[in-house]
Amino acid sequence: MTITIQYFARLREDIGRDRDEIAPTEELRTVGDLWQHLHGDPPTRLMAAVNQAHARLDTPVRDGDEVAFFPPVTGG
Amino acid sequence: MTITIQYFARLREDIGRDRDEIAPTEELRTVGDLWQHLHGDPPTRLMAAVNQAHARLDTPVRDGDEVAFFPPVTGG
Amino acid sequence: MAVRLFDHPFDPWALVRERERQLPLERLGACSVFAGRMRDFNEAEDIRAMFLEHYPGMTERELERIVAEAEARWPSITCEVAHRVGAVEPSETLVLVAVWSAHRVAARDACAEILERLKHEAPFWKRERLTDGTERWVEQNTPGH
Amino acid sequence: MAVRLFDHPFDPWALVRERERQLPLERLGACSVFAGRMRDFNEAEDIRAMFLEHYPGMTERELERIVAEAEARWPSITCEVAHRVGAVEPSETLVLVAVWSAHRVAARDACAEILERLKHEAPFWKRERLTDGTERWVEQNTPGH
Repeated sequence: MTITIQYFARLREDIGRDRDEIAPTEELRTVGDLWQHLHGDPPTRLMAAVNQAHARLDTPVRDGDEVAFFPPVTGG
Repeated sequence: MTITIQYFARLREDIGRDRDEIAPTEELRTVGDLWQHLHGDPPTRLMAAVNQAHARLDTPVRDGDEVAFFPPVTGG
Repeated sequence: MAVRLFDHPFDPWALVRERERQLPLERLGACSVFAGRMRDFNEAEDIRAMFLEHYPGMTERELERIVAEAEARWPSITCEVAHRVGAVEPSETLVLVAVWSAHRVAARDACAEILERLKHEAPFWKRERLTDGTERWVEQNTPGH
Repeated sequence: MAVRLFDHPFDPWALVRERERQLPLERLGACSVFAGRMRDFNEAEDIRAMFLEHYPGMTERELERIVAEAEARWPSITCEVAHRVGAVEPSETLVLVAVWSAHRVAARDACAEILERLKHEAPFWKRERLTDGTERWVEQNTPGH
Protein backbone atom coordinates (compact mmCIF):
# COMPACT_ATOMS: atom_id res chain seq x y z
CA MET A 1 0.00 0.00 0.00
CA THR A 2 0.92 3.66 -0.09
CA ILE A 3 0.11 6.97 1.52
CA THR A 4 -1.74 9.29 -0.85
CA ILE A 5 -1.15 13.02 -0.52
CA GLN A 6 -3.52 15.59 -2.04
CA TYR A 7 -2.96 19.32 -2.57
CA PHE A 8 -5.66 21.97 -2.86
CA ALA A 9 -6.11 25.52 -4.11
CA ARG A 10 -3.03 27.77 -4.33
CA LEU A 11 -0.85 25.04 -2.89
CA ARG A 12 -1.80 22.69 -5.73
CA GLU A 13 -0.91 25.40 -8.25
CA ASP A 14 2.40 26.21 -6.56
CA ILE A 15 3.42 22.55 -6.41
CA GLY A 16 2.24 21.95 -9.96
CA ARG A 17 0.32 18.72 -9.32
CA ASP A 18 -2.73 17.66 -7.31
CA ARG A 19 -1.34 14.58 -5.58
CA ASP A 20 1.64 12.46 -4.66
CA GLU A 21 1.90 8.86 -3.59
CA ILE A 22 4.60 7.74 -1.26
CA ALA A 23 5.62 4.37 0.14
CA PRO A 24 5.69 4.50 3.94
CA THR A 25 9.09 4.11 5.62
CA GLU A 26 10.32 4.09 9.19
CA GLU A 27 11.37 7.74 8.92
CA LEU A 28 8.00 9.04 7.69
CA ARG A 29 6.07 8.98 10.94
CA THR A 30 4.10 12.23 10.89
CA VAL A 31 2.31 14.63 8.57
CA GLY A 32 5.27 16.98 8.97
CA ASP A 33 7.72 14.24 7.98
CA LEU A 34 5.82 13.75 4.71
CA TRP A 35 5.91 17.46 3.84
CA GLN A 36 9.59 17.78 4.77
CA HIS A 37 10.50 14.74 2.68
CA LEU A 38 8.64 16.00 -0.40
CA HIS A 39 8.97 19.79 -0.19
CA GLY A 40 11.42 20.84 2.54
CA ASP A 41 10.50 23.28 5.29
CA PRO A 42 6.73 23.84 5.58
CA PRO A 43 5.32 27.31 4.83
CA THR A 44 3.60 29.26 7.59
CA ARG A 45 -0.14 28.69 7.85
CA LEU A 46 0.06 25.29 6.13
CA MET A 47 -3.08 23.28 6.95
CA ALA A 48 -3.34 19.50 6.79
CA ALA A 49 -5.83 16.65 7.07
CA VAL A 50 -5.48 12.92 7.63
CA ASN A 51 -8.32 10.74 6.39
CA GLN A 52 -10.46 13.84 5.83
CA ALA A 53 -10.12 15.18 9.38
CA HIS A 54 -8.03 18.21 10.40
CA ALA A 55 -4.52 17.26 11.45
CA ARG A 56 -1.33 18.92 12.64
CA LEU A 57 2.27 18.48 11.51
CA ASP A 58 2.87 16.13 14.44
CA THR A 59 -0.16 13.95 13.67
CA PRO A 60 1.04 10.37 13.00
CA VAL A 61 0.51 8.77 9.57
CA ARG A 62 0.45 5.15 8.59
CA ASP A 63 0.13 2.97 5.53
CA GLY A 64 -3.08 3.56 3.60
CA ASP A 65 -3.78 7.02 5.00
CA GLU A 66 -5.25 9.80 2.87
CA VAL A 67 -3.27 12.93 3.67
CA ALA A 68 -4.06 16.43 2.37
CA PHE A 69 -2.23 19.76 2.48
CA PHE A 70 -3.92 23.09 1.83
CA PRO A 71 -3.79 26.83 2.53
CA PRO A 72 -6.12 28.55 5.04
CA VAL A 73 -9.73 27.85 4.12
CA THR A 74 -11.89 30.68 2.76
CA GLY A 75 -15.46 29.36 2.50
CA GLY A 76 -18.71 30.88 3.71
CA MET B 1 -58.86 71.43 25.27
CA THR B 2 -58.03 68.45 27.42
CA ILE B 3 -55.34 65.88 28.06
CA THR B 4 -56.37 62.40 26.90
CA ILE B 5 -55.06 59.43 28.84
CA GLN B 6 -55.10 55.89 27.40
CA TYR B 7 -54.59 52.59 29.18
CA PHE B 8 -53.40 49.35 27.63
CA ALA B 9 -53.36 45.61 28.35
CA ARG B 10 -53.61 44.47 31.98
CA LEU B 11 -53.63 48.08 33.18
CA ARG B 12 -56.74 48.81 31.12
CA GLU B 13 -58.47 45.76 32.61
CA ASP B 14 -57.44 46.64 36.18
CA ILE B 15 -58.67 50.22 35.82
CA GLY B 16 -61.83 49.09 34.07
CA ARG B 17 -61.78 51.60 31.20
CA ASP B 18 -59.52 52.35 28.25
CA ARG B 19 -59.21 56.12 28.62
CA ASP B 20 -59.70 59.21 30.73
CA GLU B 21 -59.87 62.86 29.79
CA ILE B 22 -58.75 65.52 32.17
CA ALA B 23 -58.71 69.30 32.07
CA PRO B 24 -55.19 70.62 32.66
CA THR B 25 -54.59 72.56 35.87
CA GLU B 26 -51.59 74.28 37.45
CA GLU B 27 -50.97 71.25 39.68
CA LEU B 28 -50.91 68.66 36.87
CA ARG B 29 -47.46 69.35 35.46
CA THR B 30 -46.06 65.88 34.78
CA VAL B 31 -47.02 62.38 33.71
CA GLY B 32 -46.64 61.32 37.34
CA ASP B 33 -48.98 64.10 38.52
CA LEU B 34 -51.69 62.77 36.19
CA TRP B 35 -51.40 59.23 37.49
CA GLN B 36 -51.31 60.36 41.13
CA HIS B 37 -54.37 62.55 40.64
CA LEU B 38 -56.39 59.75 39.00
CA HIS B 39 -55.12 56.58 40.68
CA GLY B 40 -52.88 57.38 43.66
CA ASP B 41 -49.37 55.99 44.02
CA PRO B 42 -48.03 54.48 40.78
CA PRO B 43 -47.33 50.73 40.62
CA THR B 44 -43.78 49.51 40.06
CA ARG B 45 -42.81 48.99 36.44
CA LEU B 46 -45.47 51.42 35.19
CA MET B 47 -44.59 52.56 31.65
CA ALA B 48 -45.83 55.77 30.03
CA ALA B 49 -45.82 57.63 26.72
CA VAL B 50 -46.54 61.24 25.77
CA ASN B 51 -47.66 61.86 22.20
CA GLN B 52 -46.71 58.27 21.28
CA ALA B 53 -43.11 58.50 22.50
CA HIS B 54 -41.76 56.84 25.65
CA ALA B 55 -41.92 59.11 28.70
CA ARG B 56 -41.08 59.01 32.40
CA LEU B 57 -43.14 60.04 35.41
CA ASP B 58 -41.30 63.38 35.48
CA THR B 59 -41.95 64.12 31.79
CA PRO B 60 -43.95 67.39 31.54
CA VAL B 61 -47.44 67.37 30.05
CA ARG B 62 -49.46 70.17 28.57
CA ASP B 63 -52.86 70.87 27.14
CA GLY B 64 -53.69 68.70 24.12
CA ASP B 65 -51.17 65.97 24.91
CA GLU B 66 -51.95 62.29 24.28
CA VAL B 67 -50.72 60.42 27.35
CA ALA B 68 -50.65 56.63 27.73
CA PHE B 69 -49.98 54.26 30.63
CA PHE B 70 -49.16 50.60 30.19
CA PRO B 71 -47.40 47.60 31.78
CA PRO B 72 -44.00 46.33 30.54
CA VAL B 73 -44.20 45.53 26.83
CA THR B 74 -44.08 41.88 25.68
CA GLY B 75 -43.87 41.88 21.88
CA GLY B 76 -41.52 40.00 19.59
CA MET C 1 -36.28 50.91 6.04
CA ALA C 2 -39.54 48.97 5.94
CA VAL C 3 -41.78 48.33 8.94
CA ARG C 4 -45.03 46.38 8.60
CA LEU C 5 -47.83 45.23 10.88
CA PHE C 6 -49.99 42.24 9.91
CA ASP C 7 -53.38 41.35 11.39
CA HIS C 8 -53.29 38.01 9.54
CA PRO C 9 -50.69 35.23 9.09
CA PHE C 10 -47.70 36.15 6.92
CA ASP C 11 -44.86 34.15 5.37
CA PRO C 12 -41.57 35.61 6.63
CA TRP C 13 -39.49 34.02 3.84
CA ALA C 14 -41.78 35.41 1.15
CA LEU C 15 -41.34 38.88 2.70
CA VAL C 16 -37.55 38.51 2.73
CA ARG C 17 -37.45 37.27 -0.85
CA GLU C 18 -39.80 40.01 -2.03
CA ARG C 19 -37.59 42.64 -0.41
CA GLU C 20 -34.43 41.15 -1.91
CA ARG C 21 -35.83 41.60 -5.41
CA GLN C 22 -35.41 45.35 -4.82
CA LEU C 23 -31.94 45.16 -3.23
CA PRO C 24 -28.45 45.23 -4.79
CA LEU C 25 -27.45 41.82 -3.43
CA GLU C 26 -24.13 41.99 -5.27
CA ARG C 27 -23.14 44.68 -2.76
CA LEU C 28 -24.88 43.12 0.28
CA GLY C 29 -22.81 40.05 1.06
CA ALA C 30 -24.54 39.30 4.37
CA CYS C 31 -28.16 38.80 5.39
CA SER C 32 -29.09 38.00 8.98
CA VAL C 33 -32.71 37.10 9.76
CA PHE C 34 -34.64 36.32 12.91
CA ALA C 35 -38.16 34.85 12.78
CA GLY C 36 -40.06 34.44 16.07
CA ARG C 37 -43.01 32.05 16.20
CA MET C 38 -45.81 31.53 18.66
CA ARG C 39 -45.03 28.46 20.78
CA ASP C 40 -47.71 26.18 22.22
CA PHE C 41 -46.02 26.32 25.64
CA ASN C 42 -44.66 29.01 27.96
CA GLU C 43 -43.24 28.51 31.45
CA ALA C 44 -44.41 24.88 31.50
CA GLU C 45 -48.03 25.71 30.59
CA ASP C 46 -49.83 24.65 27.42
CA ILE C 47 -50.97 27.61 25.32
CA ARG C 48 -53.83 27.33 22.87
CA ALA C 49 -53.89 30.84 21.38
CA MET C 50 -52.66 34.37 21.86
CA PHE C 51 -53.93 37.91 21.38
CA LEU C 52 -51.36 40.61 20.59
CA GLU C 53 -52.61 43.99 21.74
CA HIS C 54 -50.69 47.06 20.58
CA TYR C 55 -50.83 50.86 20.61
CA PRO C 56 -51.72 51.89 17.05
CA GLY C 57 -49.65 54.86 15.96
CA MET C 58 -47.02 54.53 18.68
CA THR C 59 -46.21 50.99 17.52
CA GLU C 60 -45.25 52.11 14.02
CA ARG C 61 -43.33 55.11 15.38
CA GLU C 62 -41.37 52.97 17.82
CA LEU C 63 -40.46 50.35 15.21
CA GLU C 64 -39.35 53.07 12.79
CA ARG C 65 -37.31 54.77 15.52
CA ILE C 66 -35.61 51.50 16.51
CA VAL C 67 -34.71 50.75 12.89
CA ALA C 68 -33.55 54.34 12.25
CA GLU C 69 -31.28 54.22 15.29
CA ALA C 70 -29.78 50.91 14.11
CA GLU C 71 -29.21 52.40 10.65
CA ALA C 72 -27.42 55.33 12.29
CA ARG C 73 -25.22 53.01 14.34
CA TRP C 74 -24.43 50.61 11.42
CA PRO C 75 -24.64 52.95 8.39
CA SER C 76 -24.28 50.24 5.74
CA ILE C 77 -27.36 48.21 6.73
CA THR C 78 -30.79 47.77 5.11
CA CYS C 79 -33.64 46.50 7.31
CA GLU C 80 -37.05 44.86 7.12
CA VAL C 81 -39.20 44.46 10.24
CA ALA C 82 -42.65 42.86 10.42
CA HIS C 83 -44.87 42.07 13.42
CA ARG C 84 -48.23 40.41 13.95
CA VAL C 85 -51.08 42.00 15.88
CA GLY C 86 -54.44 40.56 16.98
CA ALA C 87 -55.33 36.87 17.29
CA VAL C 88 -52.45 34.43 16.70
CA GLU C 89 -52.32 30.62 16.64
CA PRO C 90 -49.33 28.41 17.59
CA SER C 91 -46.55 28.14 14.96
CA GLU C 92 -47.58 31.40 13.26
CA THR C 93 -44.88 34.04 12.87
CA LEU C 94 -45.01 36.85 15.44
CA VAL C 95 -41.97 38.86 14.40
CA LEU C 96 -39.49 39.07 11.54
CA VAL C 97 -36.26 41.09 11.61
CA ALA C 98 -34.06 40.96 8.49
CA VAL C 99 -30.85 42.96 8.07
CA TRP C 100 -28.65 43.14 4.98
CA SER C 101 -25.12 44.51 5.00
CA ALA C 102 -21.84 44.26 3.10
CA HIS C 103 -20.31 42.38 6.05
CA ARG C 104 -21.63 39.72 8.38
CA VAL C 105 -20.79 41.29 11.74
CA ALA C 106 -22.89 44.41 11.12
CA ALA C 107 -25.82 42.33 9.80
CA ARG C 108 -25.71 39.98 12.78
CA ASP C 109 -25.24 42.62 15.47
CA ALA C 110 -27.90 44.94 14.04
CA CYS C 111 -30.41 42.08 13.73
CA ALA C 112 -29.90 41.10 17.38
CA GLU C 113 -30.04 44.72 18.58
CA ILE C 114 -33.27 45.52 16.68
CA LEU C 115 -34.97 42.39 18.06
CA GLU C 116 -33.96 43.12 21.67
CA ARG C 117 -35.03 46.75 21.46
CA LEU C 118 -38.33 45.76 19.84
CA LYS C 119 -39.00 43.30 22.66
CA HIS C 120 -38.36 45.90 25.36
CA GLU C 121 -39.56 49.14 23.76
CA ALA C 122 -42.26 48.56 21.12
CA PRO C 123 -45.79 48.75 22.61
CA PHE C 124 -47.07 45.19 22.15
CA TRP C 125 -48.67 43.07 24.88
CA LYS C 126 -49.31 39.31 24.71
CA ARG C 127 -52.40 37.77 26.25
CA GLU C 128 -52.27 33.97 26.32
CA ARG C 129 -55.23 31.58 26.38
CA LEU C 130 -54.28 28.30 28.06
CA THR C 131 -55.68 24.93 27.10
CA ASP C 132 -57.84 24.94 30.25
CA GLY C 133 -59.60 28.05 28.95
CA THR C 134 -58.08 30.56 31.37
CA GLU C 135 -56.33 33.66 30.03
CA ARG C 136 -53.33 35.59 31.30
CA TRP C 137 -51.15 38.53 30.30
CA VAL C 138 -47.49 37.78 29.72
CA GLU C 139 -45.83 39.84 32.44
CA GLN C 140 -42.39 40.54 31.01
CA ASN C 141 -40.02 39.58 28.20
CA THR C 142 -36.85 37.78 29.21
CA PRO C 143 -33.53 39.55 28.61
CA GLY C 144 -31.86 38.15 25.50
CA HIS C 145 -28.51 39.88 25.29
CA MET D 1 -29.18 17.93 10.90
CA ALA D 2 -29.05 18.60 7.19
CA VAL D 3 -25.95 19.58 5.22
CA ARG D 4 -26.08 20.18 1.49
CA LEU D 5 -23.66 21.20 -1.25
CA PHE D 6 -24.96 22.82 -4.45
CA ASP D 7 -23.06 23.13 -7.71
CA HIS D 8 -25.79 25.41 -9.09
CA PRO D 9 -27.65 28.48 -7.75
CA PHE D 10 -30.09 27.78 -4.92
CA ASP D 11 -32.79 29.85 -3.22
CA PRO D 12 -31.97 30.01 0.51
CA TRP D 13 -35.50 31.03 1.51
CA ALA D 14 -37.03 28.12 -0.39
CA LEU D 15 -34.65 25.77 1.46
CA VAL D 16 -35.63 27.26 4.82
CA ARG D 17 -39.34 27.07 4.03
CA GLU D 18 -39.05 23.52 2.75
CA ARG D 19 -37.27 22.45 5.94
CA GLU D 20 -39.86 24.18 8.11
CA ARG D 21 -42.64 22.07 6.60
CA GLN D 22 -41.05 19.11 8.43
CA LEU D 23 -40.46 20.90 11.75
CA PRO D 24 -42.72 21.32 14.81
CA LEU D 25 -42.70 25.13 14.65
CA GLU D 26 -45.16 25.31 17.58
CA ARG D 27 -42.24 24.16 19.75
CA LEU D 28 -39.51 26.12 17.93
CA GLY D 29 -40.19 29.74 18.82
CA ALA D 30 -36.96 31.08 17.33
CA CYS D 31 -35.31 30.81 13.92
CA SER D 32 -32.01 32.53 13.18
CA VAL D 33 -30.72 32.53 9.61
CA PHE D 34 -27.59 33.79 7.91
CA ALA D 35 -27.32 33.96 4.11
CA GLY D 36 -23.97 34.93 2.58
CA ARG D 37 -23.87 36.19 -0.99
CA MET D 38 -21.08 36.72 -3.47
CA ARG D 39 -20.25 40.42 -3.63
CA ASP D 40 -18.96 42.13 -6.76
CA PHE D 41 -16.17 43.77 -4.74
CA ASN D 42 -13.55 42.65 -2.22
CA GLU D 43 -10.83 44.80 -0.70
CA ALA D 44 -11.59 47.65 -3.10
CA GLU D 45 -11.33 45.49 -6.23
CA ASP D 46 -14.14 44.72 -8.66
CA ILE D 47 -14.91 41.01 -8.87
CA ARG D 48 -16.58 39.49 -11.89
CA ALA D 49 -16.86 35.84 -10.85
CA MET D 50 -15.64 33.28 -8.36
CA PHE D 51 -14.73 29.62 -8.29
CA LEU D 52 -15.24 27.72 -5.04
CA GLU D 53 -12.87 24.80 -4.81
CA HIS D 54 -13.50 22.25 -2.06
CA TYR D 55 -12.29 18.88 -0.78
CA PRO D 56 -15.06 16.39 -1.66
CA GLY D 57 -15.66 14.02 1.22
CA MET D 58 -13.89 16.09 3.84
CA THR D 59 -16.21 19.05 3.16
CA GLU D 60 -19.33 17.07 4.05
CA ARG D 61 -17.64 15.50 7.08
CA GLU D 62 -16.49 18.87 8.38
CA LEU D 63 -19.89 20.50 7.95
CA GLU D 64 -21.57 17.56 9.70
CA ARG D 65 -19.01 17.67 12.51
CA ILE D 66 -19.48 21.43 13.00
CA VAL D 67 -23.26 21.05 13.14
CA ALA D 68 -23.05 18.00 15.44
CA GLU D 69 -20.82 19.91 17.85
CA ALA D 70 -23.25 22.85 17.88
CA GLU D 71 -26.13 20.45 18.56
CA ALA D 72 -24.15 18.99 21.47
CA ARG D 73 -23.49 22.46 22.89
CA TRP D 74 -27.08 23.73 22.40
CA PRO D 75 -29.13 20.51 22.70
CA SER D 76 -32.47 22.05 21.72
CA ILE D 77 -31.45 23.25 18.25
CA THR D 78 -32.26 22.01 14.73
CA CYS D 79 -29.94 23.07 11.91
CA GLU D 80 -29.79 23.42 8.13
CA VAL D 81 -26.52 24.25 6.36
CA ALA D 82 -26.03 24.69 2.62
CA HIS D 83 -22.97 25.80 0.64
CA ARG D 84 -22.20 26.44 -3.02
CA VAL D 85 -19.26 24.88 -4.82
CA GLY D 86 -17.88 25.52 -8.32
CA ALA D 87 -18.48 28.61 -10.46
CA VAL D 88 -20.45 31.43 -8.78
CA GLU D 89 -21.67 34.81 -10.05
CA PRO D 90 -22.17 38.00 -7.99
CA SER D 91 -25.36 38.12 -5.84
CA GLU D 92 -25.68 34.31 -5.79
CA THR D 93 -25.89 32.68 -2.38
CA LEU D 94 -22.64 31.11 -1.17
CA VAL D 95 -23.72 29.87 2.23
CA LEU D 96 -26.88 29.38 4.27
CA VAL D 97 -26.97 28.62 8.00
CA ALA D 98 -30.41 28.25 9.61
CA VAL D 99 -30.95 27.31 13.26
CA TRP D 100 -34.28 26.68 15.00
CA SER D 101 -34.69 26.56 18.77
CA ALA D 102 -37.28 27.06 21.48
CA HIS D 103 -35.50 30.25 22.57
CA ARG D 104 -33.83 33.05 20.67
CA VAL D 105 -30.45 33.16 22.39
CA ALA D 106 -29.59 29.54 21.51
CA ALA D 107 -30.74 30.02 17.89
CA ARG D 108 -28.73 33.22 17.49
CA ASP D 109 -25.55 32.00 19.20
CA ALA D 110 -25.55 28.63 17.42
CA CYS D 111 -26.12 30.29 14.01
CA ALA D 112 -23.16 32.62 14.57
CA GLU D 113 -20.94 29.84 15.89
CA ILE D 114 -21.68 27.48 12.99
CA LEU D 115 -20.94 30.21 10.44
CA GLU D 116 -17.63 31.18 12.08
CA ARG D 117 -16.46 27.60 12.38
CA LEU D 118 -17.48 26.88 8.78
CA LYS D 119 -15.45 29.87 7.61
CA HIS D 120 -12.33 28.76 9.47
CA GLU D 121 -12.57 24.96 9.34
CA ALA D 122 -14.54 23.69 6.32
CA PRO D 123 -12.26 23.01 3.32
CA PHE D 124 -13.45 25.58 0.78
CA TRP D 125 -11.18 27.95 -1.16
CA LYS D 126 -12.32 30.99 -3.12
CA ARG D 127 -10.65 31.98 -6.36
CA GLU D 128 -11.74 35.38 -7.63
CA ARG D 129 -11.70 36.61 -11.22
CA LEU D 130 -11.36 40.40 -11.35
CA THR D 131 -12.94 42.59 -14.00
CA ASP D 132 -9.50 43.07 -15.61
CA GLY D 133 -9.35 39.31 -16.24
CA THR D 134 -6.73 38.45 -13.62
CA GLU D 135 -7.45 35.77 -11.06
CA ARG D 136 -6.41 35.42 -7.41
CA TRP D 137 -6.96 33.15 -4.46
CA VAL D 138 -8.60 34.73 -1.42
CA GLU D 139 -5.87 34.39 1.20
CA GLN D 140 -7.80 34.30 4.46
CA ASN D 141 -11.24 34.85 5.95
CA THR D 142 -11.62 37.77 8.34
CA PRO D 143 -12.44 37.00 11.98
CA GLY D 144 -16.13 37.60 12.68
CA HIS D 145 -16.56 37.02 16.39
